[in-house]
Amino acid sequence: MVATSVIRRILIANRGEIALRVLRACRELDIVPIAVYSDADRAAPHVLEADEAYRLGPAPATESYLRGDVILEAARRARADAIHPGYGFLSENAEFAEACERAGVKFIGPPAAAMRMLGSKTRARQAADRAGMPRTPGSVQGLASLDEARSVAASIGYPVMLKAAAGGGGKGMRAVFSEEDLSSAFDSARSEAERAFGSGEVYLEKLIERPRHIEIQILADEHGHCISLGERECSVQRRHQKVIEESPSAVVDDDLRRRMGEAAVRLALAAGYTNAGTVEFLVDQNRNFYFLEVNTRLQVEHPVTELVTGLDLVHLQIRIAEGQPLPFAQSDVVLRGHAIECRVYAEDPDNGFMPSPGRITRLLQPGGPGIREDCGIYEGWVVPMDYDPMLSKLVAYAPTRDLAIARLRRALDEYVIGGIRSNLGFFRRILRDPDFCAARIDTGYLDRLLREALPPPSSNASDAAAAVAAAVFEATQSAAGTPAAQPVSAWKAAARREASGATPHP
Amino acid sequence: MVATSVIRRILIANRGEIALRVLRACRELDIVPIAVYSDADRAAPHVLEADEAYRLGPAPATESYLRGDVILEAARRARADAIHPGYGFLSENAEFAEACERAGVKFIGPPAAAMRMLGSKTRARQAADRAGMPRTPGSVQGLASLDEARSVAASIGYPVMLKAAAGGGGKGMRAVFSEEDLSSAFDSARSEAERAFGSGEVYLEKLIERPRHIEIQILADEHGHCISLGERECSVQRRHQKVIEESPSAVVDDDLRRRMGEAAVRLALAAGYTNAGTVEFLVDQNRNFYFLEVNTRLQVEHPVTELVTGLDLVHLQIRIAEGQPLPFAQSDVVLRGHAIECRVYAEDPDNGFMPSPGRITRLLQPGGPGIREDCGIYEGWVVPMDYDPMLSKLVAYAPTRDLAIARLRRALDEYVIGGIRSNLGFFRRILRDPDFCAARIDTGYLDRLLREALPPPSSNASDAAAAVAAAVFEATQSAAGTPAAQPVSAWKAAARREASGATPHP
Amino acid sequence: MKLQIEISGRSRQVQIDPGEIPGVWNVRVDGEPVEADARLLRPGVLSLLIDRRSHRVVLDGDSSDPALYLGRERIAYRMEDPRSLRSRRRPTGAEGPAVLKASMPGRVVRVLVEKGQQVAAHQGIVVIEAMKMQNELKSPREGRVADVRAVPGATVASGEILATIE
Amino acid sequence: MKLQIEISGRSRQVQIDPGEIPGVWNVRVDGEPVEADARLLRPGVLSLLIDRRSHRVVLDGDSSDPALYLGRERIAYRMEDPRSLRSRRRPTGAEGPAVLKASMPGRVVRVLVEKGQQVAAHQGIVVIEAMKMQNELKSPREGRVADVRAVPGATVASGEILATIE
Repeated sequence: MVATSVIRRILIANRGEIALRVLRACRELDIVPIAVYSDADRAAPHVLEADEAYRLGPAPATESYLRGDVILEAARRARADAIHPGYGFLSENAEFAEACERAGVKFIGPPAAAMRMLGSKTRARQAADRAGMPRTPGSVQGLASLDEARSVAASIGYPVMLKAAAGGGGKGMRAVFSEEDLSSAFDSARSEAERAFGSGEVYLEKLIERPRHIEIQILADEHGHCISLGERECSVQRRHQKVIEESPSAVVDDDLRRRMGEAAVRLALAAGYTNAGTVEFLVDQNRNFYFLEVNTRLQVEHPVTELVTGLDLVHLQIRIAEGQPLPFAQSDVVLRGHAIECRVYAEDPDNGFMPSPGRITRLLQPGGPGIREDCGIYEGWVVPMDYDPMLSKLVAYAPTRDLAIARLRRALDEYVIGGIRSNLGFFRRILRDPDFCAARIDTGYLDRLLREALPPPSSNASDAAAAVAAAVFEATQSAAGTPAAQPVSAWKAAARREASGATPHP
Repeated sequence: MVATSVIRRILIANRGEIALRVLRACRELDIVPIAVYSDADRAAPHVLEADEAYRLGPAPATESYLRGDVILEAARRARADAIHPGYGFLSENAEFAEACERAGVKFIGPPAAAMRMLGSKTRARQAADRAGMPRTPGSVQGLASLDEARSVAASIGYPVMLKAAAGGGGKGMRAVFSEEDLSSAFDSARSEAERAFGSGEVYLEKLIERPRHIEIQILADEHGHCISLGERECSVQRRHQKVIEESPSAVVDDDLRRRMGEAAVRLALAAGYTNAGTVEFLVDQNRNFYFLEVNTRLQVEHPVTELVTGLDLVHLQIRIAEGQPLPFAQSDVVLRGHAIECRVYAEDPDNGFMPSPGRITRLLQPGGPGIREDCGIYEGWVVPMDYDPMLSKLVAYAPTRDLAIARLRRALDEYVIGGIRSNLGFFRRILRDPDFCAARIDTGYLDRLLREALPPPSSNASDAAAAVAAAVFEATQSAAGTPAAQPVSAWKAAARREASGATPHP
Repeated sequence: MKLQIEISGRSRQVQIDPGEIPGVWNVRVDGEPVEADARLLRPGVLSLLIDRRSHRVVLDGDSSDPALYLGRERIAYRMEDPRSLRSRRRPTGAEGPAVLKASMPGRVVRVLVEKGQQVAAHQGIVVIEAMKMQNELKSPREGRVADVRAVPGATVASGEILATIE
Repeated sequence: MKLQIEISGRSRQVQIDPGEIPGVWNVRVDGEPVEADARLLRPGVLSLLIDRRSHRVVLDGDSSDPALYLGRERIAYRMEDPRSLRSRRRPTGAEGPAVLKASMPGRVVRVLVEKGQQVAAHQGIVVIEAMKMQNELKSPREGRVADVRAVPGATVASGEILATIE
């Protein structure tokens, strides 16, 4: 038996919306939430809302949120019982998980051994084979040479996909459609993987045409129970990065859901996995599914699963980490309704999706029925340039997919983020696209949409109303003695202050 | 058969959070939402978010939101197909419903005849008898004289309750514990009813001791189908006004829910009721239920039902008004999880719950998992003194009642409304009260709590932190040349502007 | 700068000066040094770290009645000008004329007395209404109505003087 | 007051004067009268009613690049000073020196050229990074590096000049 031990103080080793997400779960369970922050994040919302906050170091992640030793020192000073890593940063770092255990602090996630087995894509493919899971044809080990790549590709047939074993985010990935392209693709995939992950190990698999990316959420306690919580459809991607996620998937019926769920649970049990995790699959046009990889942590897109199952995954993560058994069985898990999530980023879709850090001068947030926002910003916050561009996750829940889309459109229309550019308008476009609305999506869907011509710009009537509005701003504000807009870009001013060694907030 | 006719434009004959609630439902169903406003509400959020907006008249409700003729004229000019009355104002006015039908505008609510039958409490008691529903012993008609009151009271036994037939909000209501008190109670109840409702008709019923107020939500289409959507527990009341509502109730099991639901449906069908409605009951300490009254409209507290059923009542109201049949059957209605709602008011619990209109100088709103806010305010909005003090409805949803309470506490702690006083702190107190947490509540619960001593004020450590914070505000703002707080109460300034004939917003 | 701040009935002396790092202040409360790192997020909203404890502070009230929210808790305070401590005005006692102030912002519905009229203690003087609630303001003592400022239909602010009884 | 506002490539003349009712303006757009009722809810946020159509307007951008959100739609505009119309600066053409501007706010990661160096068109000049995305800025044309202002590690604003090629 596993001993249970109550967790009273959790250090949250993350920032942004996920740090707030975990912080809220702590409050709800009467656990003291402890924040850590870099110099860029002193005024960040997760610091504002925490009970205690510890400085880690300068802005770059390598000097702050990736410094496991500094984080453990903060945990010691804060007398934290446990560390929640969120996603990204140290969340899939087996060495850090081990260091936590050595320091007597519970790491809220799977054991380091399970993380190692499933964290490498080639080792995970081997584990999938042992668990009798379908996977794409191809190698289950790193390719030693171009010759080996040639022979594997020839045996499974083109097109094939080269992938980095340590990969993520589409880095070190190349689609190869014929043998003559293999050599250069092999070299570039290897060097990109080497640069991005410190390991040039690549493997090769059959390319599934127009696949859907569908993943299964699992939860495993430390008593050998593991259950699956339905699927998430994550096919709407840009450059292999998820943009919109939903649950359930339009192509997954009860039978397929059961089979994918059972396969995921089998793999997790075989790997000695505990806590929350996600098994990702590709699903082809004939609804065959193929194992893709495992994410050994909470996912960005976990809210859609929470909305359709009615459960709270972070609560359950914490209870599992305390050694408690899962409080329900597989048969208790029922999906109801439909949930869709948008990842709201500080990026400019009209300018090649360039990052758009800077001060949020104005923020109007959506609300009302069926809207959940997991937000990491506030009006006045200067979004730092040092971390990923995620601002917020906007999620809609409704009885049906059509109504969830309608609700999300409504919420997006209420939402205004001023001062920086965001991808809100891009979501409005996707959510009005006939293919998306009919769930005719696969992992190439969004790139195809982006090649289409943009919808026409503003109408003449809008332009006239805008002219009147601009005139009113000018008239009221010149009367008040201040110019219509801030005299200098808030961002520029902030950047200058930072460049001169001062912090963005006086 | 009822002909269906698509609704494309809805005039929302209301203001505040409910106007926004209906407006959002319109957007989600691709219906054009049209707002109306009084002079006090030109800058109100429901005007800001609508597609079109029509002025009704001066601030007093009798000159604006209660002017059915002016509203119908606006509907005509706006080419509205339908009018949604929200709650309050004209929502239970049978003459207005009839005037709408005459004008060829669909009134989204029950037919005038059903409204009339169920709107009067005495007639509703007669209807309940015909439908074979349990009700409290007592009269089913207005009392003609004190003698009649004496004889009814004698036959059912003291204590008894005098109530106004046209009543609501606790007006014209008197508990009478012995015959000697009956005479003065009879006179004062009659005159209060006369003043409040223009009708002095009162009736008398057996007083149920420590009752719970539990109500059943029903939905009836125009094809003769009626279903019930579980119960709401509304026992937490101050002066007969609901303060907190939840679903499900801790004392209602499946059998009681089924029996109360069947009784409510029977009454609705007997009255020819259509659209959304609520049948209110008292439940005594032995879980016997007694018919109380019917609310022939959408209730303030409908969100808790939406959260546990996963349905959208306003969507369904509109579909029913279009003549569509209910899209599901009674057996499809399943309650999942627990929802609790707080009615956030502009009132000062530390000063006898005095109203607190004025400018909202600062607004920090809660969010994240399981939180729904139906809000009618924004930062900068001047809450007018002319209407009820409701600012927002904060609702938490979670798998269990305990977690819903914990979540609501968490959300209340995130919530700051600055510039005016609100009852947020009062909710924090209730949600930490052992009796509330154990669901030991009845309609007298809150008055008992209010007689208890207040919890101790701020600690020494808080005071020191507050002193530092005050000093920082002073130091930063005197440096910037502006005083720490606004030089004059924003409210006072607004009030002066208004007194001088100008509108609160320049 | 040196400030005298009254909180919960107790006066505290706060010495506050900007530190070397912007946002970090040198603070002494009643002579005791306090490590305070305070960032203004936007006007009236402060993130305050004191010895690693994090506080969200929101300014409330106005200069005549200042308060702040420290997390969820509302704390009223009074900034005392050390030079004018002695000249602080006392609240009007029973000896002088008694003033009747509006207990809430609202609209005057009825004025129940006239200037010069003799009134009893607790006699109704003015009825004001706000948010569907009527509130009858009663005379604090027996006396003569020296002045009635309330005018039916007029808007009044909370604390505004409606009548004087002498 | 009379304003010249450029929107969607078209210049409009707007005459705007306060009306009798506060918030109601007398407006003419290109000479045509428009019934406009505009209330400032807080700085930069406007409720605008034009002929009973309701618009939520939020000011965005800054004075060098003004824009507003009309509902969900972002509309850039330019306030033209009628007196300075003729003196408007033209964008730098191909004839003069070409400037290389930052395409996003970020940090300079690498500078790939030196002052005085000869470069080809599309040759990489500077790499900037923000939010985990690196962006290599390339020379707009063949020429000589006249000036390099970018310094590795420095923070740059969007549109800031990083180098000049002549």
